[in-house]
Amino acid sequence: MIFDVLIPLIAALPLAGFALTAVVGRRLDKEAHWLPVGMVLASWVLSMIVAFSALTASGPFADGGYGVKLWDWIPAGTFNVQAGLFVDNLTACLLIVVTTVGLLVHVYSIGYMAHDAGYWRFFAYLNLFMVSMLILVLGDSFLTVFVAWELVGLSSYLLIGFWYRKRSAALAAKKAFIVNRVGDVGFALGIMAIFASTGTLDIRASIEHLISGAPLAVPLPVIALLVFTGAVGKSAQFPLHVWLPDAMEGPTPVSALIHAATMVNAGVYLVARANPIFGRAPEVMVVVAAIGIFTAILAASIAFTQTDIKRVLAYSTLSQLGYMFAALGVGAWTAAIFHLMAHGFFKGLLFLDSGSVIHAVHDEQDMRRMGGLWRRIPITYWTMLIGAVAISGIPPLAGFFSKDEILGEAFKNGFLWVWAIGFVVAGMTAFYMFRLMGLTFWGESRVDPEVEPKIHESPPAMSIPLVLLAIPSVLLGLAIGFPPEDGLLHRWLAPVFEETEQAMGRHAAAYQFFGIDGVLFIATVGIAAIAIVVAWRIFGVELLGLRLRPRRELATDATTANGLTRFLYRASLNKWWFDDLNDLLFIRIGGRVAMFLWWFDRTIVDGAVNGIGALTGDAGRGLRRIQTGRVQNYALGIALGLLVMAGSYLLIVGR
Amino acid sequence: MGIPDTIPILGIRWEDVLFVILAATMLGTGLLVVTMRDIIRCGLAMIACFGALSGLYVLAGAPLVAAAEVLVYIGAISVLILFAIMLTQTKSAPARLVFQTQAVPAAIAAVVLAIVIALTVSATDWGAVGQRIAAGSEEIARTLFSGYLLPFEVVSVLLLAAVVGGVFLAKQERGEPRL
Amino acid sequence: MSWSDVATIAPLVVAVLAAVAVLLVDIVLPGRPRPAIATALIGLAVVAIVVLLTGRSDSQAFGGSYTVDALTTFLDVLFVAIIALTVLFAPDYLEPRGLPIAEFSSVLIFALAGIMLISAATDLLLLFLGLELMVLPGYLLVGFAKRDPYSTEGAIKYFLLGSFSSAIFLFGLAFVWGLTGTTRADGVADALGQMASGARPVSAGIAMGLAFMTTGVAFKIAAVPFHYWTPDAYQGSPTPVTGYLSVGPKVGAFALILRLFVEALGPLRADWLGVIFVLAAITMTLGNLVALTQSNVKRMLAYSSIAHTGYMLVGLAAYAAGRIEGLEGLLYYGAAYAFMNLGAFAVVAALQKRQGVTSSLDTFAGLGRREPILGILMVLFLLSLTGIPPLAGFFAKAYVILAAVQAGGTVGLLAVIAMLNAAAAAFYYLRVIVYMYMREPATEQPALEHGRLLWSGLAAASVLTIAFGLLPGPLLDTVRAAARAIAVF
Amino acid sequence: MAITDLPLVSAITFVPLVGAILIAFIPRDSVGAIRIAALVTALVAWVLSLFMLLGFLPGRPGFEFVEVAPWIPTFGIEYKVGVDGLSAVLVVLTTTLTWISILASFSPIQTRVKEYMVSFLILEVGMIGVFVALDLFLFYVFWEIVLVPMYLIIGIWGGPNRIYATIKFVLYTLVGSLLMLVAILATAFAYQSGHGGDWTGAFDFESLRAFAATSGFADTFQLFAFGAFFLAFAIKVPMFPFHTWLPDAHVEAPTAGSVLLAAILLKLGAYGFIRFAVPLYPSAAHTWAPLIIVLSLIAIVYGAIVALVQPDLKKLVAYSSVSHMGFVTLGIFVFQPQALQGAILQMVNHGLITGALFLLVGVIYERTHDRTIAKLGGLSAPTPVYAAAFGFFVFASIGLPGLSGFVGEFLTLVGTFQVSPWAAAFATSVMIWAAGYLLWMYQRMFFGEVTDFLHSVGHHLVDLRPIEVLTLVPLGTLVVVLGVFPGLVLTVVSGTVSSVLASVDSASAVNLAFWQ
Amino acid sequence: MTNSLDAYLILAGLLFAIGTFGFLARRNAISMLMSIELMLNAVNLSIVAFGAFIEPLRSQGAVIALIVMAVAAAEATVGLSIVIAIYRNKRTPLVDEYDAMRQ
Repeated sequence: MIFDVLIPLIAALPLAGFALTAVVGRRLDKEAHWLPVGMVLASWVLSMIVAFSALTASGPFADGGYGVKLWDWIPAGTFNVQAGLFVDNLTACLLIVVTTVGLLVHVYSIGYMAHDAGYWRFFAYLNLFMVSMLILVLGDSFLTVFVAWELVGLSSYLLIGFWYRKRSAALAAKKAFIVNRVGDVGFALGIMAIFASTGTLDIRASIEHLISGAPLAVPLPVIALLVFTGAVGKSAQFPLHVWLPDAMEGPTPVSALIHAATMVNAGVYLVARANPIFGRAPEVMVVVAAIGIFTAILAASIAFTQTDIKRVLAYSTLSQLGYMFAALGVGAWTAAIFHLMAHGFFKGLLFLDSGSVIHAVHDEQDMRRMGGLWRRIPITYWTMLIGAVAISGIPPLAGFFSKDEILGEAFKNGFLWVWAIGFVVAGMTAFYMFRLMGLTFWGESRVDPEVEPKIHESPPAMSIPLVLLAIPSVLLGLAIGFPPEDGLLHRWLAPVFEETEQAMGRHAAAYQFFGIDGVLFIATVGIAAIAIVVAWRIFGVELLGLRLRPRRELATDATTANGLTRFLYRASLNKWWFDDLNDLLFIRIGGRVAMFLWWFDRTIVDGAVNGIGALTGDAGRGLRRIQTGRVQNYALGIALGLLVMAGSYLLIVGR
Repeated sequence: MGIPDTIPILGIRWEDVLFVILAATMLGTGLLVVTMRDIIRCGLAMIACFGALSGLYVLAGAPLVAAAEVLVYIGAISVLILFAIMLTQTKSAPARLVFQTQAVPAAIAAVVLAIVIALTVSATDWGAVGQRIAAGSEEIARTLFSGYLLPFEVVSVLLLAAVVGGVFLAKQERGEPRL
Repeated sequence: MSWSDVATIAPLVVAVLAAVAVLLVDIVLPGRPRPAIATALIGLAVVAIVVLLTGRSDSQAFGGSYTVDALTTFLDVLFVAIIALTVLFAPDYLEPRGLPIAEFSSVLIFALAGIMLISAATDLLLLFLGLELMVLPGYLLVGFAKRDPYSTEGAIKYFLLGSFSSAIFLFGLAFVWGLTGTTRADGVADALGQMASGARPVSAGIAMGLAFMTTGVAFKIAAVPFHYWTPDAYQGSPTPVTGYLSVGPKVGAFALILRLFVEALGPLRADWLGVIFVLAAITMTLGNLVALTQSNVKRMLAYSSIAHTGYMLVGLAAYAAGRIEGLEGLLYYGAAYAFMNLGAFAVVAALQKRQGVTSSLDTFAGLGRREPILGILMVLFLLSLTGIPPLAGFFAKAYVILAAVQAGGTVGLLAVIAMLNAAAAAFYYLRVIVYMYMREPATEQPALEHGRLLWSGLAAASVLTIAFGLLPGPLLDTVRAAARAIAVF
Repeated sequence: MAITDLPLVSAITFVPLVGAILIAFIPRDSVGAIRIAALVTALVAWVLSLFMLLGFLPGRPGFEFVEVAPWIPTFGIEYKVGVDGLSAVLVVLTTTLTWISILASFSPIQTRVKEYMVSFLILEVGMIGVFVALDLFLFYVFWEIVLVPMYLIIGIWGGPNRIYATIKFVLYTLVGSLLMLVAILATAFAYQSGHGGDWTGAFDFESLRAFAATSGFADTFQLFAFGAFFLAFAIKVPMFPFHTWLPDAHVEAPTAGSVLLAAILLKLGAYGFIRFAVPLYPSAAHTWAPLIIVLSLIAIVYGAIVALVQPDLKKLVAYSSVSHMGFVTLGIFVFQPQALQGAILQMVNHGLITGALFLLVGVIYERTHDRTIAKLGGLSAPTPVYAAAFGFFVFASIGLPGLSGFVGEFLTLVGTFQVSPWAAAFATSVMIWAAGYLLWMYQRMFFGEVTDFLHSVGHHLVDLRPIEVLTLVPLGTLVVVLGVFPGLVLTVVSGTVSSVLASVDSASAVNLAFWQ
Repeated sequence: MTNSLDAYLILAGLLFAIGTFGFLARRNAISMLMSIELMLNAVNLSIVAFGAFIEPLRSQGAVIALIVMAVAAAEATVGLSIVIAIYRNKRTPLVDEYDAMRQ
């Protein structure tokens, strides 16, 4: 069977790329990109073949997917985990996003990283990430997924900390890894719970067992909650969202690939993958929805005031991921995956654009030192504008279809509160995106005068991927999401989610444009449009030839106002003080606890040991004093001993 | 044998009187030995003590032992000790304290020891206690050379070893200060 | 007295003759060490041969007051070996100090006669005489370096306290004799057996006699609280004498215990068990605790020897509680201890070949580098003393512990106490190794030339120390036979 | 003649002794010859052990390559050695790390090379002996033999405070092991009493196990005997709160000493639990298990948290050992097949990973003569290969899947989860702590700008030398191989696992109800 | 009455105690030696007394007493030689000044 080779090759090729580059990359120097990029390209081709076969349900995929078993990984008696890969339609969708964005980011990096000393290292890491991410979506057992889960964490760590000399980068890398680990603990426990309940870790087999109604060692909601914890960590949802903005310390292609388009979606993928479990744990679904939508509004509120271009995008990513979880929580499985794919493309695009901007202004990331760039870097500008429109949810771009579907299903599935918050967030999204556009591309230039003359458009290696990414950002929605709720994607994913949706008893009515769906449509688009206009008013966005003098004072008013406005402004600026809270909890208090335990170890535990030793020595020193050196003292001792001895014997004998 | 067994008026047996006198002498001189300041007088008191002791041996019906006591202790050991006293007598020595600082505890210990022994002795049934019987020299000799031949020979080896070592230790090496 | 009597005591006679012969050789060839040493060693060899010949069959002499059995033979061979090793170790120490080897050897062999007498005596009076014959040469040997104030100080302390304890012992002996009516061990045992079985009353006098005798014996084996003489006498003695003193009179005194307590006083086992238990516990504990604080190796080993007394007493206690393994363990311990301890002191003595070298720990600094072979040997002996397998000290310790465990109950507690002690003891033994290998000396000194006798003695001691641990079989069989000879159940 | 007729186990055990004796006769100035001889000896033992592993039939619960010879027949003590899966794996681990350690000592050890190499080879004898001894007395002999060379290695070639550390190590270990001796003797005696006073087989592990299986040992007796064994093994492992000798010993020990201390010596205790304590005293093992599990959990988290604030690299790794070994004891005493297999795998992994970490610490110490983390920084730039190697083993230690550390820990946790989810949850939290202290250390060492201190080291600060790479590559390879194919170990030890668990009757699993 | 075994034994005990006191309390080495002689004589007295009053011990008593005397003589010889040797070194017979070795 050809797929027995193809599927493993998808992951194996980047692995080979990583291994070879790691060994010989240093010698290849500036040519180091050929091997990794080639491998990813090959991998992309294979992925496309596999995805096409799967989505068309041709060949071996006819029966809902096809799996390959590689070897007995952990043969520990009843605990027998096989290393195996499995492709179904969900995996295929993810494969498309991962390999496509991955390939384009690889290409983009050729230009972006061209002058970096660690050129070969960067490509080695990127390939490592590709391997990990591909295994994550391909893995056929929870443990395999967990392996990849950790490996993407490792790649993320390596890439965030790529510029290790920067202390902030090193700290951010560590923070990302550790915060992720918090979630991983939950995921790991979830896997243990699954094994304890089902005796297997094969995803399909264990899920089948879990939903069969057989008695379980661990209640289903608990398992779902534990698995969700893992997703929360990896997808940076509240309260484990703190690592993602810091992760922007990594090179921008990394932010695009890992922290926007692929890895952070792993949580969404995991929940979607485990949809039968979640579907039977409605209480957990509410938690998922709540955390998702809360993260969405929280992140959006922070994005309002950030001045670092990448951070705005990072918070935007958080917010959009929140949308996805909200979708999962309300049972809009397909919509979540839809948004995942769309977001993967347009957020990848936005990040690469921001990288292009940063490149152009010589590694400046502060938007207060940009402005008026649109004429200088037109490709970047236009592609980024496409991305911004897409994310704002303006039809007919990709973001509109997915977002509209999420909000629509939330409303129709009875999660009015989710819809309401999501609705507000939609407006906020459009606002902060156009704030970004305004500050970056329009108005007068605030660029450092020294840099000003050197601003230039990026090389083709960078600009071509931008263009290529802009295409799906525009067309994806129309291609697979239209007509609403009955697009291609819905048909693809129906085998994956159908059963759960039936179990949840939600038979969505047909899409009624001239009904509730139409109203929601208008509302969503409307608030986005209003937000864009407001941003335009404040930040001088020039849109479709309309130009307005920026009224930045409206923004500055907020910073100087009193009362609630001021509080909100400060909260947004300080990211709702989460970093300070963590600092207090983990660095100051946690550090004190650790120091205390160390003190305890030295003084009490070891002190007891040394104390016994010292006590022994003291006893010896005390006892040696009876050796006075004088015979008569000795004799008296003997005489007293004799008397005691006599007394003892008299007592013993007289007994 | 004209002397009666008892003192006429008091009705106390002569032997008892003698015993008491000898015992008192022995204990008294013994105490002097351990308490007197002048060590030479201590030595002399010890000779007196041993004399009284040999008297007691006679009373106990062991004249041979009594004779040996006089010969060995008074004749040999005491003289040896007196010689040693002379040899080691420094001019400054007598002014010093006789007793250790622990004389009082020592006294208490000794008294307790004496009491314990006395109580034990009186609490013990010594079995077939008969009247005093004097053992004849001939009998002693027979015992010595039959049952106690080996001990007798060992004693000679012991004395030989003591003499060999004692001579080595006490003899003056060349270049050593005279005593 | 018959010829068979003479034949039975032949080893004793030969030993005395050997002692006299050494003196005579010295008179004929004055001031020449070699002939004296040769005579002594040949004499000891003859003694050993005669012991083995006599020991081929059990016999008694002098009306049962002198017994040759497996125990006698085992102890005699052991003692001859101890004395022979001491003679081998002595010249390197004595000659530079101008001390005569002839008198030394002669007096030593007189002591051997005393110990051999103890090992064979089944008569209280003979036991006392053997004891005196063993310790009197000991007093002299401690003071043998008569111009050394430490040596004479040690001697007078040892002598005064020793005589004191002898008097105490004798007083107890008199009481027991008076109450049992005989000095023969079997007779005493019979009489006490009747008392133990209730046929005759156990009187206060017996208690007093036991108390006085236990005190006397406890003094000789250096059990706490009668150990005071040990550190001072050991430290003051010329080092080869210390080595001898730490094993000869100690194991000799244990032989006395075997003949006196195990044989004669055996029926009162239950009575002296408690006392031995307490003595064992406090002896090993005090010995080890104080040894921890010593900075003088000889003094440290003195305290260590006190501790080893405690371990041996554990075996005795186990025996008293009804396990013959206790006795076997005690004997095994004695043999193992003898060679490892002699070896350790021999190394100290070898270092002191250069006059003025003290036995403080600093002397050992850098020894491992300066004299590698001596260093390795010292490590071997110290590890054996610590009880690290597979060396003699380990198996010996395991043996007495096994006995205590078998005895169970309260005596089993002794096993735990002993092991905790052994752990503490490791500190001071290992500290010597610290000095030898992990500290550098203040002043670098050249290596010394050591005599061939010393090397051969060390070789013998180390081989036995290893052999008794690695291949305990032969010695094991011997001590089992020896224990069976006297154990009564 | 079949392969099993050869005295292969004895050969593996005593080849290093022969080598040590031969080295003793090489003149002390021929340092090169001494080093080569030691390395060759260790390699011979290694090859023999690999041969044994290949010839070993996996999955069978019994002992293979058994050799018996009477030793002290009076007490039924025999020279009896043999291997089962567990022993075989650990013997190979020992021989592997020994030659690596010897190779790693070539450059750092310049004084008293002869004594050093002899000590190392004798240490190897003791370690292998412990793993192959099937007679309790013989086991104890080897157990104690291990102490002496390690005492010398730390004491002679160690750091400034080496004497304190080495004496603490020896005394602490002795306290436990001497009480274990009492328990061994008592066990043998109990067997002898149970067999009409016949000592035959009283020290033989197999006959004792059979006797224990028939409930030969009284419950009360088991409690005390197990207690003594527990103390000895807990100190060796070391379990909280008996662990404080470990940081001191590690800090002072020379690099190779640390390697063997962490990689093998700590395993002796865990091996003792699996081989002796649990099968011989099954009822006591059940009684003691809750306490041991709690101590293990404390060790896991406590060790990790204390490691967070260690200023000294070696201390940090030492405390991480406490934490990691906590998994081993946890895995043993939940009496679950996965957990026990995980514990054994964890033993191997910890040996490889921590051994490698100590080698790596030794590399920087050799160059800078300092291990204070605060003084290091930015090492990635001047020494990239070193940084990569260090990073690799740091992530292995964190338990990154794909590397060996993960599988052992995860299996342990899975087994634990089935007994007590709360215990498993508590232990799993170490995933966070471990990442915390290791990554923080890694960040401080390798990221940021090169510190002034390192600048002052100047040209001594070179990247890994070929010989150092040579010591690390086998370990790294094994870490990857065992991460991807842990079955290599798991199948070999499965026989041991089933026989051990059969003896404790895991069906009546530990009663942890009081805290569930 | 007084002339009984008990009386002799108590007398011996008292002499023994006196000797013990002397040994414990006196500073001069020779005084201590004399005290020991007193103790040995006390033992001898008890031995003779046993021999005198207990029939089976009749002849043994004297023999043992004689042998003990000889032992005492040997001890005295050794003791005095040691005293002389140490006097050469320390120039004092007072034992409480012999405390170079302690603890």
